[in-house]
Amino acid sequence: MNTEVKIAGVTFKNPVMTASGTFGSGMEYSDFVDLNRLGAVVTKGVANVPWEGNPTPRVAEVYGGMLNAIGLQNPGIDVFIERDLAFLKKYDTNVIVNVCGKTVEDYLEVVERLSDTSVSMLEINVSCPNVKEGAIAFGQKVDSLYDITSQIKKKAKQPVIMKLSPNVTDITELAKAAEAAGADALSMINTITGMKIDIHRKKFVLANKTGGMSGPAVKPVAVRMVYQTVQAVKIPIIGMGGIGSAEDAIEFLLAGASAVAVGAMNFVNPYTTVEVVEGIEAYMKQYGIENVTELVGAVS
Amino acid sequence: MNTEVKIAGVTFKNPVMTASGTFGSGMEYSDFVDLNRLGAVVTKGVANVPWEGNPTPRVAEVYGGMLNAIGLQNPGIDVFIERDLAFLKKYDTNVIVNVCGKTVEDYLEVVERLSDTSVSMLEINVSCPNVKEGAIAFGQKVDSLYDITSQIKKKAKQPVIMKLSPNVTDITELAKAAEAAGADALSMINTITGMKIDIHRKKFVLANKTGGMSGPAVKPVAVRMVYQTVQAVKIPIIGMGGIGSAEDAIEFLLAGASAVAVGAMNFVNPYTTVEVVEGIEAYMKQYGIENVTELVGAVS
Amino acid sequence: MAQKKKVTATVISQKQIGEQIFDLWLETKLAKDAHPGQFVAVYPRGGSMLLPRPISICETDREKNRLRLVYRVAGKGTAEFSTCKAGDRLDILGVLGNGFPVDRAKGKHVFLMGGGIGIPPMLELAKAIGEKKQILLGYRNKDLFLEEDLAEYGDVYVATEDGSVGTKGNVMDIIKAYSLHADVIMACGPMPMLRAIKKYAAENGIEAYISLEERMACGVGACLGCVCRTTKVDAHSHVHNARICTEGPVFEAGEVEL
Amino acid sequence: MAQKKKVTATVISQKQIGEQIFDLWLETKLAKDAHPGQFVAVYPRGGSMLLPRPISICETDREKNRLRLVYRVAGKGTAEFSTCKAGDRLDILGVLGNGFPVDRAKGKHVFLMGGGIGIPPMLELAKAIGEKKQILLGYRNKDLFLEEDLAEYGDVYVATEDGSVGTKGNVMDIIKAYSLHADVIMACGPMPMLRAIKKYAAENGIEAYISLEERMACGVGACLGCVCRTTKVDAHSHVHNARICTEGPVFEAGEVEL
Ligand SMILES: Cc1cc2nc3c(=O)[nH]c(=O)nc-3n(C[C@H](O)[C@H](O)[C@H](O)COP(=O)(O)OP(=O)(O)OC[C@H]3O[C@@H](n4cnc5c(N)ncnc54)[C@H](O)[C@@H]3O)c2cc1C
Ligand SMILES: Cc1cc2nc3c(=O)[nH]c(=O)nc-3n(C[C@H](O)[C@H](O)[C@H](O)COP(=O)(O)OP(=O)(O)OC[C@H]3O[C@@H](n4cnc5c(N)ncnc54)[C@H](O)[C@@H]3O)c2cc1C
Ligand SMILES: Cc1cc2nc3c(=O)[nH]c(=O)nc-3n(C[C@H](O)[C@H](O)[C@H](O)COP(=O)(O)O)c2cc1C
Ligand SMILES: Cc1cc2nc3c(=O)[nH]c(=O)nc-3n(C[C@H](O)[C@H](O)[C@H](O)COP(=O)(O)O)c2cc1C
Ligand code: FES
Ligand code: FES
Repeated sequence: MNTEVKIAGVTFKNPVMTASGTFGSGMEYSDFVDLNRLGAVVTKGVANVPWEGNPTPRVAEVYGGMLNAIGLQNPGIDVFIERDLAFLKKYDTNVIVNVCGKTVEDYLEVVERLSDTSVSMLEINVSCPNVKEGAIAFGQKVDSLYDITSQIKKKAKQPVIMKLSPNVTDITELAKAAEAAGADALSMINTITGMKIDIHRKKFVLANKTGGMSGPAVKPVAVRMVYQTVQAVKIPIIGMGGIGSAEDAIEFLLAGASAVAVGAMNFVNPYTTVEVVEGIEAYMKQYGIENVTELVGAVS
Repeated sequence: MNTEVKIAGVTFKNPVMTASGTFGSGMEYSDFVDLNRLGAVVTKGVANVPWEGNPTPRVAEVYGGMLNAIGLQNPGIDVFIERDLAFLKKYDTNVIVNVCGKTVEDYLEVVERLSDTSVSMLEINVSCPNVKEGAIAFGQKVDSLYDITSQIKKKAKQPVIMKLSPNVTDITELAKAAEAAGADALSMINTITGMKIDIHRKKFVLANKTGGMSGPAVKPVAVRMVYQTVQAVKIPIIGMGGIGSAEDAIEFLLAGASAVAVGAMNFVNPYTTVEVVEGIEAYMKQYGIENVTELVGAVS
Repeated sequence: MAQKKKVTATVISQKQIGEQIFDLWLETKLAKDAHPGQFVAVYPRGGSMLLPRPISICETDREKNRLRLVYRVAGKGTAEFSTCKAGDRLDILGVLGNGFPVDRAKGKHVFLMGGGIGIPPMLELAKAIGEKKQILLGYRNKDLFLEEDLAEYGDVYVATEDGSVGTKGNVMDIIKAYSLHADVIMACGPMPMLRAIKKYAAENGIEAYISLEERMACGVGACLGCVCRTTKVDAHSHVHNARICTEGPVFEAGEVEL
Repeated sequence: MAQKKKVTATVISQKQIGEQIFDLWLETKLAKDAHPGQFVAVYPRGGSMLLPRPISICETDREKNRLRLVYRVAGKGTAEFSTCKAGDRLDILGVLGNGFPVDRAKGKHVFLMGGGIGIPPMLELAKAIGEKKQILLGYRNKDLFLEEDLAEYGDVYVATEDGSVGTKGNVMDIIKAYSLHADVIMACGPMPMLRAIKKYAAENGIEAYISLEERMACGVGACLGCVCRTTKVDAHSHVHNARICTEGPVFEAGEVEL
């Protein structure tokens, strides 16, 4: 049985990754999960300089999921390389760094700083709904997405994953723009913008008013977008949105995702990632599937 | 205590309606609910001629909600007026007719046929994701939405509600176009396009592949869109998406909706609509609120 | 027809009577309104599953206000039901749909045909039909259920797919094997079986009533989720679709396309 | 620090000990690792609520592997917990956070100050601190809880907002009323109380440790949901934010902005 997948020339021992921002730098979950078991650890978004993020409350529970408005708090690329990358190097897994910025230059600076590190891929976050500048502004318009993608591709030494926002009319248009600009892969979906109001205090529950929704509640939207995008582009897709079990992960693979990531469900069950790896193996065994790649896009 | 609201000159005894397509023509739930207790009954979408709808399976359960791909099956405007409107006339409640079509002419024909009936308002469905022609095609582009809205406004004898799709990058752009074209009110949200795959059969669960997601899982997205749109337009908004309790309904009112509609949760609890009416009254009593309109947009 | 209601029923007893097959007795006033072939919809508890699961009425005890449901664990909802113990409470919606036309059996020679998890509704039906009747049951293997209950009300014939008990094959093979004849058929079971019955009934000029299944949301005719194709324009929908939850689940075989 | 785990605990007993206040004993191996001021996160059952609820450790019985949680019903999750009966199972994540620095009490005169639902963690803390200590408790009204348990470990002073028992007012009013003095304060309670303590400690040169609350998602430092503002750049985050679930929930009052 072979669970290996290849994305943009990078080999992953299995198609299960962590979703950016939900797994810290890996350290936080190493009490629960052997990081060597994962296809990749995708880190929290990192910028050229430290970011404070948004005021609290930053998280809220919603039916079947949660809202977050962390606002990309991060210690900046220097500390990240020195401390977090150093920690992750000890493990036999791919490291994918999620990159954020307020301006194109911010992104480029991070990309360049990472060029001589051992990270396997870069994931460019142009889809965070929780910061005013940058991020989602780049990810909702075809032109600006094309532009930032091609600029990053010029500098990047590692393959580039563009992380797409679901808060768009037609995600395939954005996907095609990223592909045309040279993106090596896509990841989707980032969070869907939502809001929660405390009816007794008549106040927004989040200090930021809106937050990004994730968790099982968004899975059908994510699966649909992955499926639609697979029909529209040739580059591989990393699927995420509500994955909490091997069944969920397999749904994304069948829809056409080459790999998957576990996000908010880590908070619900810190063992989720490894359970997904084991569950995919069990499913392959049950149905006599030799290569996990046979599942990719196999829905009909 | 006064629960009356006014929308485009029409008076509703309370702000609680049914969401189109989830309450049949009212008859189906009259075993459970006294229709006289409702602000309005909003009927299933009706076209100029009978529509067969999509093949089955047409519905699927998802985490905290459901997908539907009914495809606007309806008996056509003649039977609708003769049978369904005749039934609804017996009740002391407003009737809002949801109108669908494949071409602008289809819509106009239905609008004209309803002009000499007693219906209180028309709700124009330009946001159904489950039919290939018409519907959502009109609702995702500013130009076509403007166009269809102004053509309908020219013929309509009753106030016109444009029902907006959440499957867009910026719902306020669409809302502004509808307002500019003369819409009297907006309703939102219609369903969010989703997909479910049966991993054991490797098949789409719905015959239509995709379906519209609704239920509690979509509420945060709906509340956010209502809030954003209230900031962008002056016309009143009817809010819906996942409402299953008075608490949910009040969240929409606080976000700025002038009225609310109960959709998929009717299927979960057929008494929901009346329980929402009673729950809003209880909340008003608890907090000493005289007029339900005081709640509208009162979040801060 | 009795008014539909959503009520909270109390579990009287539950036992496993086959591989993944459970036998559940509920106490609820709905029992009084239930007719053979009708169904109730049972709500899962806990919030991630919202829609009620349609389950046919297997048997009623009107005096004690009891309803018997026999079901197979097919997914998460039924798996959850299978954990219920005496005293637990379950919300149910009912009574739904139109049952079998028991009257049509008057003075006729009747087959009741049940395949797999289509067998349960045959029990209440067998009790309701006074006529002499032959009860044809199809199972996968020797893991039979309800055949003893049914034997009290007619002559039971069993077929198993693997041939481990009775006739090898399905209910149609029983007809052949024993050269049985009927004027009226009432049946519930998997689609291939219903297709075979429809064909057999048409070819032999037999009146046949079959119970259909489809994914449901509302269960009460409002959502138009659960339709089947009809041969003629349906009186309610005005298209070639009838709602299984409302016009069905039992249809005259000739009325529907399978 | 002990390894964090998600485990299934068994409910030993639960009783209501005040208006909306519940006293829950769980059996779990986590009890062995628990220190005063640390917390566990309790998962609601059923699928609509997913995130675990942080609850402070009120008391441990290490020999019997038991953990005591005392909580107020504040919403849907805690309402659900309050229905648990002996034998039920609850998933919990723990042990989380850094507790009170018990060592800092050595040879010092200590106040333990608890307000409302901030009182529970004071019990395990009172047991852990050998020194003579004064325990200042603030309640809304005469509906007291845990004050008898606490009285075994120190001198208990009570304040109530409505004045129905003890000093009228809050824990700060007790200090005034009895002219009490301390070298070290350890406290948990509502934000206004913590602000008052921070100010009082700063003005009087007292070392103060306070336990903070914030909405949490992961509970283990991964999501950055639960931060508080710090006066200096935090060593982990490299900005003026510290994670309450990981660097806290207990902070030296001077380190944080309230
Ligand atoms: C009129 C009618 C009567 C029925 N009577 C019985 C009975 O007496 N005994 C019995 O064991 N089963 C019966 N079924 C089938 C039963 O409804 C399904 O097995 C059950 O809904 C599966 O639910 P689940 O949550 O376990 O499966 P899941 O697959 O997890 O369910 C997901 C969704 O699909 C729906 N669904 C799945 N399978 C079916 C199906 N076959 N038919 C309709 N909806 C389905 C569920 O209701 C739910 O909404 C009947 C179905 C219908 C329509
Ligand atoms: C470190 C820490 C220790 C705590 N110790 C105790 C204790 O010993 N006893 C006790 O009664 N309460 C304690 N709380 C508060 C307790 O966590 C909340 O009352 C509880 O989470 C409310 O959950 P709910 O589902 O009932 O309320 P809901 O309002 O329905 O919860 C919705 C969401 O908001 C979160 N939330 C709501 N209120 C709070 C809050 N005050 N703090 C953090 N998250 C909140 C919930 O965890 C949940 O994710 C503690 C909080 C923290 C952070
Ligand atoms: C608390 C939190 C923080 C997140 N931070 C980031 C981030 O820094 N960069 C990013 O690209 N996505 C971020 N995301 C989005 C996730 O990586 C993922 O795309 C999304 O949550 C959907 O997956 P899920 O439903 O499994 O959580 C964050 C999500 C959560 C819940
Ligand atoms: C089964 C079903 C059928 C629907 N049919 C229509 C329709 O005919 N016209 C329309 O405008 N919206 C239709 N809708 C959308 C609802 O009116 C509503 O906008 C949506 O479901 C969100 O509300 P909810 O989450 O409360 O269901 C339908 C929804 C469902 C679930
Ligand atoms: S299930 Fe809704 S119409 Fe039948
Ligand atoms: S709750 Fe996630 S960092 Fe504290």
